Amino acid sequence: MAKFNAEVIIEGKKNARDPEGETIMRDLMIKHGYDMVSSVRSGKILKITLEAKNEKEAEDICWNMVNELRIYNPVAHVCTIKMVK
Amino acid sequence: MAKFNAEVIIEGKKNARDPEGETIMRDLMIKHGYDMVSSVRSGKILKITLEAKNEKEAEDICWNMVNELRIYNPVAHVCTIKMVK
Amino acid sequence: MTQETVLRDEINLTKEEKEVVYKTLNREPTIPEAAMLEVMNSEHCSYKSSRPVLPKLPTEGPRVICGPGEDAGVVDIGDGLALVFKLESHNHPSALDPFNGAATGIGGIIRDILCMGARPIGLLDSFRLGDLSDPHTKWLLKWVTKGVGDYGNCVGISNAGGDIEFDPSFQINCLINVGCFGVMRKDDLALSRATTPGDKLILLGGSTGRDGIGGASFASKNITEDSESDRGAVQIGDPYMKKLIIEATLEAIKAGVVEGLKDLGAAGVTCSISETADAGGTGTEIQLEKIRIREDDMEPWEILVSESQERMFFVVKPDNVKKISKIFDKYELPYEILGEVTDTGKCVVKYRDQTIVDLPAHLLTKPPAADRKATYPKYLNKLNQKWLPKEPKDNELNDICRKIMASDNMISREWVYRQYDTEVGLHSVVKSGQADAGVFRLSEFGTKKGIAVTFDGNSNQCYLDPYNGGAGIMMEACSNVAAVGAEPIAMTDCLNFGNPEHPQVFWTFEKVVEGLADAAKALGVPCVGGNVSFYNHDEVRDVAVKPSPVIFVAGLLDDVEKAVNNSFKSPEEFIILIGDTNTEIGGSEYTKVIHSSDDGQVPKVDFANAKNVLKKVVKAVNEGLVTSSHDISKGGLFVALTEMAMAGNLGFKVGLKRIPADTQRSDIKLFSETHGRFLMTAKQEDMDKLISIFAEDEIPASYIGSVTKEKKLIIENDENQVIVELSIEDIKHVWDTRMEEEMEGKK
Amino acid sequence: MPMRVIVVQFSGSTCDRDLVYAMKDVMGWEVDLVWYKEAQKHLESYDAIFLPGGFTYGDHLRAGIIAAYTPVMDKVKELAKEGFPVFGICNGFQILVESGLLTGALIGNDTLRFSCKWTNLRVETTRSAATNVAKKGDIWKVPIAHGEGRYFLDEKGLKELNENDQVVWRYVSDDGKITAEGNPNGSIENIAGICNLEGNVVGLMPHPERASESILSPWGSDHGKLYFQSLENYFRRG
Ligand SMILES: Nc1ncnc2c1ncn2[C@@H]1O[C@H](COP(=O)(O)OP(=O)(O)O)[C@@H](O)[C@H]1O
Ligand SMILES: [Mg+2]
Repeated sequence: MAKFNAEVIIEGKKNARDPEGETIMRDLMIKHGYDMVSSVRSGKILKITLEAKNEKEAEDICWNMVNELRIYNPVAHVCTIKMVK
Repeated sequence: MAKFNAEVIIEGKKNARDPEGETIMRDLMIKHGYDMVSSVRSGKILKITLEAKNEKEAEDICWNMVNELRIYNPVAHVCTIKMVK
Repeated sequence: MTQETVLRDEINLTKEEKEVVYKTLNREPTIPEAAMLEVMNSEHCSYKSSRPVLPKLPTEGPRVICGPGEDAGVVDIGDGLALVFKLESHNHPSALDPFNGAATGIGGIIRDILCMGARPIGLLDSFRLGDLSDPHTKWLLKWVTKGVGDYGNCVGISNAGGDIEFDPSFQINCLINVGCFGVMRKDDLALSRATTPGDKLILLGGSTGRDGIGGASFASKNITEDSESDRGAVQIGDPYMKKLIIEATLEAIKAGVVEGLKDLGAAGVTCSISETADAGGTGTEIQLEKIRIREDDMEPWEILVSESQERMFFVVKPDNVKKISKIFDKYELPYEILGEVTDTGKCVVKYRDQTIVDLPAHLLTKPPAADRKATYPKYLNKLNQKWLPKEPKDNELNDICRKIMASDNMISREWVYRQYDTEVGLHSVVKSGQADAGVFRLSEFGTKKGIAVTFDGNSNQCYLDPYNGGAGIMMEACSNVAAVGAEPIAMTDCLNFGNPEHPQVFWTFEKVVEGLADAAKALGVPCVGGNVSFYNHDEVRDVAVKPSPVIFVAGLLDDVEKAVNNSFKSPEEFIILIGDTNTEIGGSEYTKVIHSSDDGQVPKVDFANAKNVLKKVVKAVNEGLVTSSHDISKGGLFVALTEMAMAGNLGFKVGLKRIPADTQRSDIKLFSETHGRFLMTAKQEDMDKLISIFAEDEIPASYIGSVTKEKKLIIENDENQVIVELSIEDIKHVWDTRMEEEMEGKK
Repeated sequence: MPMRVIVVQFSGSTCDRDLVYAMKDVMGWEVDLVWYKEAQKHLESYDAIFLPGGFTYGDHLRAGIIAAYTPVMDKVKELAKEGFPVFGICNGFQILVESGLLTGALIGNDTLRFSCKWTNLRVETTRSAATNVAKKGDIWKVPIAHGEGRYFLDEKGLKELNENDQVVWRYVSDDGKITAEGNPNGSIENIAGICNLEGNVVGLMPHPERASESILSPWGSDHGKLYFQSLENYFRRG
């Protein structure tokens, strides 16, 4: 068994408004000079450390977990998982 | 000019408590059988799309932006910025 | 002991403090002992500067059950019930990390109430910040509000009020004070003491980490840069765990299994094991490795002084340990038995079979006081108390009124208190923003009585005239609770000042305390506790904060249904002004906002009549003769009238001619901040009775005008000419929205 | 016979005692407040199950999610599917959504802030157990207190919700209109409370228990009582 690190990112679906991202965009515009920024989306990240036989298994466990425990609400969120070193 | 995507991650300092991560791990994951999980840290993520001459410039703009808007408080948080494809 | 010790010149104590330590011990302290002594001798824990001054405050009264010296004041409110309340500062942590600083401030003050055995039911908060338009101020305000809100909302304790002042002296070193109150059956009173040797010492709650460790001076030299950044990590509050601790603690008290109870705040475990031993006349012995630590490499001294949040310390009879563990287990709260009470008078700490601490408890709890010098501050010489501004022309008054209503210190605080749950608990009858004081009913505790609570401060007046400023805030806070119909019964204070080693600062401290004390005596309102925060000094600009006492006054209503708020109720009702108006505009909003001046006479409390006025106000409200009531304070008569009109969505027409005053100047009648004045509205048929209540004591009660249906503010001068005519809607719009616009970046 | 109901007390519940007070002291019902670990044994013996408001588990991850995964909720779900009446207020509504008993999601307010204020609720249907003494279009003054109360559902889901008459309350402005100004948190179509298809599971973000006595209301109203009276009526009729 070895330790693995996973990053679970939960963000709003494209069709749900993201007031936080919008506010940051607005603040940027007020502060000027940031018109190169075309979008800001906010989300939540969980950094998880877990034991598994290998990376593949670790990732599978994470996917099972986020689905089974509704770490994200599929009505409103999308979820991605990245294994990191 | 080209489009770049950046991920800004804001989390608590390494040794600071993270009651949210602790609760998610203890009351949700472990109680539902995911006892291979040994740590959960919660944080915030901003996904930014912006135009810049090159990746280096894009990253610099993001750093300026998070500092100027005080997106994080260096006393309490660490902030990392990753350029992604 | 075979422990490594700390040399005399390595320990950060004053000469006198060292003297006491070495004389008592007759040896060099060990490293953990030195750390414990340093923290317990700190200003924050030892009150070394303030201790000689605080006894000026009156602390006795028939209702007082616990005065200063316990974690919170306790007063008898009848029906077998007691009110517990306390106020505390969290200034320095909040200036650096406003969110966690304010949140853990709330966490700490809740613990103070809980550890007396009471269920905390209400919170108050006071902010002192730089100018609102400043970006740094906005950043602080945004996050302290969120800190107070997130913590209080999550533990389910309702907000009952607070106050905010904006002034450039708080630009960097902001002041964040928080208060909490709770109610309990008198029999449930729990004290922070360990009276019986053999009783067990239990630590409940969160694990212990390096949070809030200042870094003892002798130890810091060995620390590499890397560890420095992790050390003294900011304290993170955990309101969810706090909620469970509250329920578990109250359940344990109810089950009768708690002998002594102490919260862990400043100085953590050190404070708990020494104060409970000293107060109980016993000793304590603990096994340090029993404490759950969060970081493997913590040194024993760090564990002893850590200020990690969400921990409580219990003294329990051996026979009851099983019962109390069952309660803790129900809430899945971790705990451990650290050791037990002894009869040695000492605090002994063992670690891996070695004794690492062996100190007399009183050496920790009763360090020597410091002898501070006080000298008259130079800046006061420059002030001219006789100064009066040039009288404005009548046609300038509309503008002046508008400016005052839109100023930082006048505008609505709704943006802040909307973020607080003001309803949870079903207690709040008069809510934040509805009156001078918050009113809570106590039906949950089986009585129809009510509690009125208020925070008050006036840093500007305390700066310009510390004595009268101090007396003034006491009068004003008591007026706040009287205005809603409650008799003021006790107060607790939080004294925020600069560096006490600066004699001119210390002088202002002494004068403020004298002013508070004299007013408290005149009003018959005892001080049952408090807190002192020194060293509020902005190093960068080298300025101290203005002297900023904040006081928390609690009042009692016999029948909570009699409480009134400050909104006009219906047109045609009469407006009555209680009290005389004097030419007292020093430190007033008018002087500050319109004339940018520090000159003028700061309002003085009329000690001889103060108590009577309040008594009569309370009587008038309780006899049901008034439909609304408001005390006159910041901004004077004009602001008080306007606030009542805006709250009721009605107008008024008032004549200045009928105002008893020592002047004929309209501006002074409108904006003077003379204490002991109230505005009340009454139905025509109740007028005679109302006026006669005040006439008994020769207190002026003057009819000055009426409420109008037309939503206009109309004020006539002594010649019955209209000098102010404004639309309520216009004024209200700016007053309502300015803070939100500033905070939401719409400005 | 008075109503007999159970209020499930979760770890970190904050409005549990308030709800008990409103139903017991104001309404005169028999109410048991039961710790979640013990609650599942007794649920069926009551007339209805209440999930109280406030917070649970510190609202970590998302309000209501951790409570939704407690064993007692497995039992609640079973009973609800058999038609047993289940009511969620505020956090209770969030738990109902997170446990799949009600559709949609409750996400962070569009103000980005926690908000405690009195709102106007317009009764959209009297079919639900919690509105049957009201008239359609009635306006109740009831306060909210939440940070995550923005109701969200995709278009298809919304269409069904509306067609099936499952929207029970909407936030409206003082004059009874569905406007942005009357919407305190950005909820889609101003939705404040919904029920399931059968009508036996009802969730509401605002707190009727805080609006059941005139002394607690700035308006001197007690509209929250209508919520409880509706339930009484529903049960009396059987
Ligand atoms: N300004 C003050 N006026 C009156 N009593 C005070 C004042 N400051 C502190 N005290 C009292 O001194 C005691 C110690 O205060 P403190 O160390 O703040 O207690 P704790 O750390 O438990 O909150 C308390 O009982 C407090 O009420
Ligand atoms: Mg304390």
